[in-house]
Amino acid sequence: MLQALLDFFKSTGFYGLTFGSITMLAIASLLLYLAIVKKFEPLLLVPIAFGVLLTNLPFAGLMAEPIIAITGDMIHVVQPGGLLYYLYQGDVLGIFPPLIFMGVGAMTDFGPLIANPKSLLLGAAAQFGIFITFIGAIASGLFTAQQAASIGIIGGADGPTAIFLASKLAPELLGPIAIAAYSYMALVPIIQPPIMKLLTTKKERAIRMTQLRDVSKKEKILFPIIVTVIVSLMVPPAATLIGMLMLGNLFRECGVVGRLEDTAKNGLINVITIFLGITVGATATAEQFLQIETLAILTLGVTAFAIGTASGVLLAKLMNKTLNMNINPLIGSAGVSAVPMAARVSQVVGQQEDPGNFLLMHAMGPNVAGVIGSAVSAGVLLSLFGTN
Amino acid sequence: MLQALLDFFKSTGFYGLTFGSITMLAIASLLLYLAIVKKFEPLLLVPIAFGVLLTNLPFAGLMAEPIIAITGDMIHVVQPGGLLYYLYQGDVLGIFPPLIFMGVGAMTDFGPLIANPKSLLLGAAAQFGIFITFIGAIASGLFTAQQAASIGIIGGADGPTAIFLASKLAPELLGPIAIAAYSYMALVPIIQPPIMKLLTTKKERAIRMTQLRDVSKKEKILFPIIVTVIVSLMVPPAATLIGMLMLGNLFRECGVVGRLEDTAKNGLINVITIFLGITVGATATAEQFLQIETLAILTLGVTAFAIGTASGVLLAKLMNKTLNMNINPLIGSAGVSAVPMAARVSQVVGQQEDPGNFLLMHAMGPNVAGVIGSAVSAGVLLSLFGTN
Amino acid sequence: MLQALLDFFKSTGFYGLTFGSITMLAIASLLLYLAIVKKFEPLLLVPIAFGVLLTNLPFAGLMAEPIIAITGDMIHVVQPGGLLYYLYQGDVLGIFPPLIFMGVGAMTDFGPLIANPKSLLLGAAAQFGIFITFIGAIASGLFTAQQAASIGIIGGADGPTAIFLASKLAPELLGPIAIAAYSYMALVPIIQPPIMKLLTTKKERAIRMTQLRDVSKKEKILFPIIVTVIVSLMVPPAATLIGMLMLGNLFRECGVVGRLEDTAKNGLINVITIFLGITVGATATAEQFLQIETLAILTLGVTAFAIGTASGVLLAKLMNKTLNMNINPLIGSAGVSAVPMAARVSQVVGQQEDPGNFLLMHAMGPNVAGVIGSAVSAGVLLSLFGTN
Amino acid sequence: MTTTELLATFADPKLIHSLGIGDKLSAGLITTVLGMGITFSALVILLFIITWMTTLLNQAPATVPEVPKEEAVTKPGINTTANDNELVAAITTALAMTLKTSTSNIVIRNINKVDSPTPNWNKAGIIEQMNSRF
Amino acid sequence: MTTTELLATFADPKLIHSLGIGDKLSAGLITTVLGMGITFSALVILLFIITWMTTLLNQAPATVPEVPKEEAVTKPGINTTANDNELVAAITTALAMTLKTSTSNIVIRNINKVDSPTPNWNKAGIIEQMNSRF
Amino acid sequence: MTTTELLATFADPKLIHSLGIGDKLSAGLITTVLGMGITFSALVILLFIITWMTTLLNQAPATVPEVPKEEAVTKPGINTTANDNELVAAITTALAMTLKTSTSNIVIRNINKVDSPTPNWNKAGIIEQMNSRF
Ligand code: NA
Ligand code: NA
Ligand code: NA
Repeated sequence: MLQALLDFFKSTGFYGLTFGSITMLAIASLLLYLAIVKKFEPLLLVPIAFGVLLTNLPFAGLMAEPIIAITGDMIHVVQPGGLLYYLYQGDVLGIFPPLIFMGVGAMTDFGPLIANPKSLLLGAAAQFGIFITFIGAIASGLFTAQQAASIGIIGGADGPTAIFLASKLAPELLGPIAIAAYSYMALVPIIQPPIMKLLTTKKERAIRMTQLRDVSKKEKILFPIIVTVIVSLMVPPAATLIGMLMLGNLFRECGVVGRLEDTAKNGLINVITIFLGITVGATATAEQFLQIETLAILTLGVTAFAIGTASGVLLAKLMNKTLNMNINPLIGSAGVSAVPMAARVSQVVGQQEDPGNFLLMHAMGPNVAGVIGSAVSAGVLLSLFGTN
Repeated sequence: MLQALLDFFKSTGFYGLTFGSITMLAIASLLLYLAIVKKFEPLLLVPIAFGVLLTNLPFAGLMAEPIIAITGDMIHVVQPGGLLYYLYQGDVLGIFPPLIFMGVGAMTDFGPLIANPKSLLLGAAAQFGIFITFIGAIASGLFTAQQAASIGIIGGADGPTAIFLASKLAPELLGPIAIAAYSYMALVPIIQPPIMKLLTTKKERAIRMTQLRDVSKKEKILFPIIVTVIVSLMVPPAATLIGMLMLGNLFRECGVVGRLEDTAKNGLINVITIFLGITVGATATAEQFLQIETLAILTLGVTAFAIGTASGVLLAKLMNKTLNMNINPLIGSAGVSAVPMAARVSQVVGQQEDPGNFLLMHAMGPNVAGVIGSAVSAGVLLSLFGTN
Repeated sequence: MLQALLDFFKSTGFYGLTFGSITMLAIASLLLYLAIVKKFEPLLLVPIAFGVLLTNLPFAGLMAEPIIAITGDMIHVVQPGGLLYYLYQGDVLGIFPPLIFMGVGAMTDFGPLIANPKSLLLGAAAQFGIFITFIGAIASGLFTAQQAASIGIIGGADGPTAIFLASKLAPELLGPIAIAAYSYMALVPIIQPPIMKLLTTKKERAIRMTQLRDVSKKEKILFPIIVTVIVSLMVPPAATLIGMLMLGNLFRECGVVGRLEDTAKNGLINVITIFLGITVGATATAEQFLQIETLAILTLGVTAFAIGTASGVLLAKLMNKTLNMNINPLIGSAGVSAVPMAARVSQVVGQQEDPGNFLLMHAMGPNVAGVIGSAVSAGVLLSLFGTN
Repeated sequence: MTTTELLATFADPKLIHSLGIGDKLSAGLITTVLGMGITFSALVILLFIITWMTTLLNQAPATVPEVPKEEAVTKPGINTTANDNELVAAITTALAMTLKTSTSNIVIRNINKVDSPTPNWNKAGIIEQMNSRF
Repeated sequence: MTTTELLATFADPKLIHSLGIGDKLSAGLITTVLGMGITFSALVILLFIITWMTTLLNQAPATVPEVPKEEAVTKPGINTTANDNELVAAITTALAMTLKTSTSNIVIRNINKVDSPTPNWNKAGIIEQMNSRF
Repeated sequence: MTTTELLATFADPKLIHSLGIGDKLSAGLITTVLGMGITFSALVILLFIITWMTTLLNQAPATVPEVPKEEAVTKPGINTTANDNELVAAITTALAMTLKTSTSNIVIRNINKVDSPTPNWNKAGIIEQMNSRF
């Protein structure tokens, strides 16, 4: 009886607790605090944090791989895997991020971008952070090119793109990369303003832009089709992300499939957000997460955000000077995506100079262009460093 | 550097564009036009058309098969497949069509059929188009029996049934068959009226039918159970389609599982419609679609619709003459299913003769009977030509 | 031709009907009657009953396993399995029950339990039925320890827990166990009152309890996190069920992820309820179900309920006497879970003594504690008798 | 070649091309006869059974259909009482909250339910949610 | 080592460690130039095509955009008639039910539709549900 | 046979039949003791921790619980300002559209928010949608 009790104690999680797993439980609690009390991207941080919690409970086995036996033409499951192992297949097989993008497309109004297509340039410039960070990661000597690319993409400020790329190039870093990406996206209102103010003059920040024209329904319908075809022809590995983003947007704009639009942007995206969040969090086990690499990723990630912000602002200034345009450079920073937070930051920083200046809609152009931009950059990285 | 650029160009989709893929992109645009501007079955044609688009973008690899390695008792994914490859498993494994049928069942009121069970005969007669087209496809010498059966089923005018059968008997023809089925279903208001007028006299078209009796809740609850048991015993391979159709209907009629009814006919069917639509479209690659067989399928498909329409009308006339009934033969054409379009066509053609004649509810009987009828015929074809 | 007709007849289900399959069809009808007319747990009994119906239609093959061929590194599907076979994977791989628990968590208010944590003791006591029944099943000589554990868990009065444990320990008994669990949960208002009255005095049944204090939002947010950590550390195999239950509850209480809460407790749980219901029913084939073991399971199951009820009531009485508390022992019976039926029974039986006595909220404490209790007991059984 | 052999050859995608056009058409005709025959048979049988069912159900319109409905409402008597009592409890609680007094000071003796078309278990929010729990 | 070889080595997780820091940084720079170059090219091409599209579409603001809209409404004439007639049917039925007379005794000659912002097929519940069926 | 051996044999579906009824019942009893023991222990530990938590949380009802709430509202100051300013922007835009004048001609100096029970980020449709984007 005593022996049985002792055996049982050895099977409890208390027996398996390590300093690492306790640290991870503390990190999970911190993330929950940020998500719930500080309201930092709660829709993703709550599931991610809970995933971190669950995966670091010793012996719980939620990410356990199944044990199978192959005899002749039969595949027999000897012992099923853990719940999160199965849900995680949606990440590693690259299924969940594009489906989230479909929902994002169904929520996104590309009107401001169509009204002012030059926003696309700002959306491109902001991806500079991705590549400079890539070089930084390479220079650190800690990472392979695949890992460095996955770290750089944090600068794209787009959760699904980061997860899509990391799951294909460096699944072993998925946890820290996803956590860094979503944390920094939540911190955009803190990271961006100092950089924006440093790089602009008072006068530039007060520039008022001409009101955006109305965009016709027909333009909005043609836009997703054109973007899909052009981007996919230029960068085929970006087709999955861009294609699904644009399919969702077509559902939204075509006006004849309201049922599908509704499902894409509500029921479906919610389910996948839950699954993706928990499983991405569940990759952050103590052994994987408590590494010097994680610290490097966190440092490089915030650098990527900063450089992206700066690049967008600087290109806007350049366009003003060389092309004689009238762009408030504050909307350049919105090109990092982090929709819609970055656009809101442009608005707020602008109004600190001139309370009557409404940059929000102008900033939405580079903001949504940044989503396309980082998907394109992800496609380039995939084609350079992917196995396909 | 130049070499790298050249290498990169070779990896772009532009390099891979062929006459075939450009043609398919044009066809995708045409389908989008029909779906969005002409409003032809947009709920399925929008996803199908977008699937055609995505699958014909060179090197995008959305339908790429995964590469796996088997070592001992481990199955290891070397390279994940494309997004649409995974979603497509729901089609080839026969999972999506029955789930769509569950939603259809939850939407369908079988009351008019229960009130006038003789509609079942008209729903059976209209399946004649399936088998005559089958013989035509065989006679063309282009097709195997399995392929001919899958082509014939287009005449059943039921998308999920056509996809279910084609995915089991002739998956290589799934794309053209699905596109033909949904296009012709959308064209029912153009295909049917001339045939209906040709085969009926002015006097017949003006026949007024006696009002349908009310159907009690109990009859409506027993109906799906009885149909499931009887049809599944008669034609076991039809059990999956009919069973799920009737389960959905039972959810609807039993009145105690409103949550499940709602999910079956909204959230679930929408998600599956998206997945099924894109992936069915994605089977229509240039190599598969731009074949003489596709032209034959399109021709045979419209023939099937025409013969089905005629058979329904003629049986209604025969019933009037031999059984001394008072059936307006215009409701016979509704037996091809294409719910509710075909029933509406009966109504409209009838009112062209006599504006005070309301055939809609009378036509709904054969219309929903046609759904059962074509599922039964599909079951017979499966049992004759399937591997099981 | 005649030969073909004869061949065809041999392929009809009529040819395959046996006494067993007819009996099962009758049982399916009985379950449908109970679900629809008697409104016994219709949300699960309607799908379960329809699953029983479908699986016992000869040759319909809805649960047919796929035939695959393995050649080198390719796995090729020679013939797809039946629809229900694929959906059933969600049961055998242990995916569906925890997801249902997530939805349950999103629906459950643990406030009454936090306000009166001593309810946890009653929730623990009621699990006694599980283990006494386990011994009974062992004593019968008919069952292995794994099967006996799966039968005992019926006394936990929690459908998902029962299905989770049975699918891991004794999948061959899943059908009868699930049917017994849900039937007895529906019969709680008939099973419990006589036992409750037998074990209590008139005076005890009239005890009025002090009103529960309000529980703050912060307590409600911390509760699911604490329960997850503590229970998972104590009994790691319970982590999946408890973790998902508490994640759903955290969605509900944290107030910042309304979208996810809504999806967890509506769209997602409904879809999974349909799939789980049909497939659990589909395991009840004539060969598996019409066995002496099924009769034993039904008898042992009701015993488990009765013992659980009694244990809860007796512990409440004991707490009154030894700890000088003021607990109405009628709320002890609610510890078996069967939320919220058992709590309602406490309320009703209490009001038969004193119509002004409102025990409902007091009984909700042990009621939801019983959910945790049976998940813990299931974890213990998994760790003793599971393969992991 | 017997009909069975013909159909077997016809159904084999690898062998069908060995058949002449005549054989193929014969097989096609047999398929059509079988297919339409079975489709008609199935739906005719359905027609008879449904007609028979509706006749049975509508024979005694005033008595038979009513019984099970009443049964459903009254048989699980404890349940109905439960619902009523819960309703009382819920209303009492609401009143108490409004009046800021303790629940136990109020006793509602009876409530006359006004029939509503929604199902019984849907009436009060809390009861609905409880019922939707499983 | 050519650029191609360098990039190939760089892209191979097993070989990258054989590269010196200088080679790695060169490869990183090439990646950056390629990456930003292609990202900019793609978005610039998009910029031109979208500008060109909007110019085309907005050239003749009064005539071109209107045409297909009208087409969509009027071309499938039978369908529109159908909708109108169904509306008539639905209203007739409702009236009949209210008046407790048979449908065939009432004829509604015409109905003036009041435009509503919802899509056409969404107007009547039954029609909507029918259309959402596939 | 030690307890460990007995339980191991008992837990093996292939070996359990080698046990006598007495051994089986002993193993069953051990299982029960272990099972109920652990179930009770787990819930008792929960009981203590929850009691301890609620004591902690409710010790200083007036000060401690309020702080983080306020913090959440005021700390990310830029964000709050953002929301207010956006609200101003949204209202200005709406007014401008009504008055058919350009937005830049109107300046709203201040808006007194009326507290509403919905979460902050849910107030304006556009802001809600933006927040629900990720
Ligand atoms: Na971006
Ligand atoms: Na049909
Ligand atoms: Na329980």
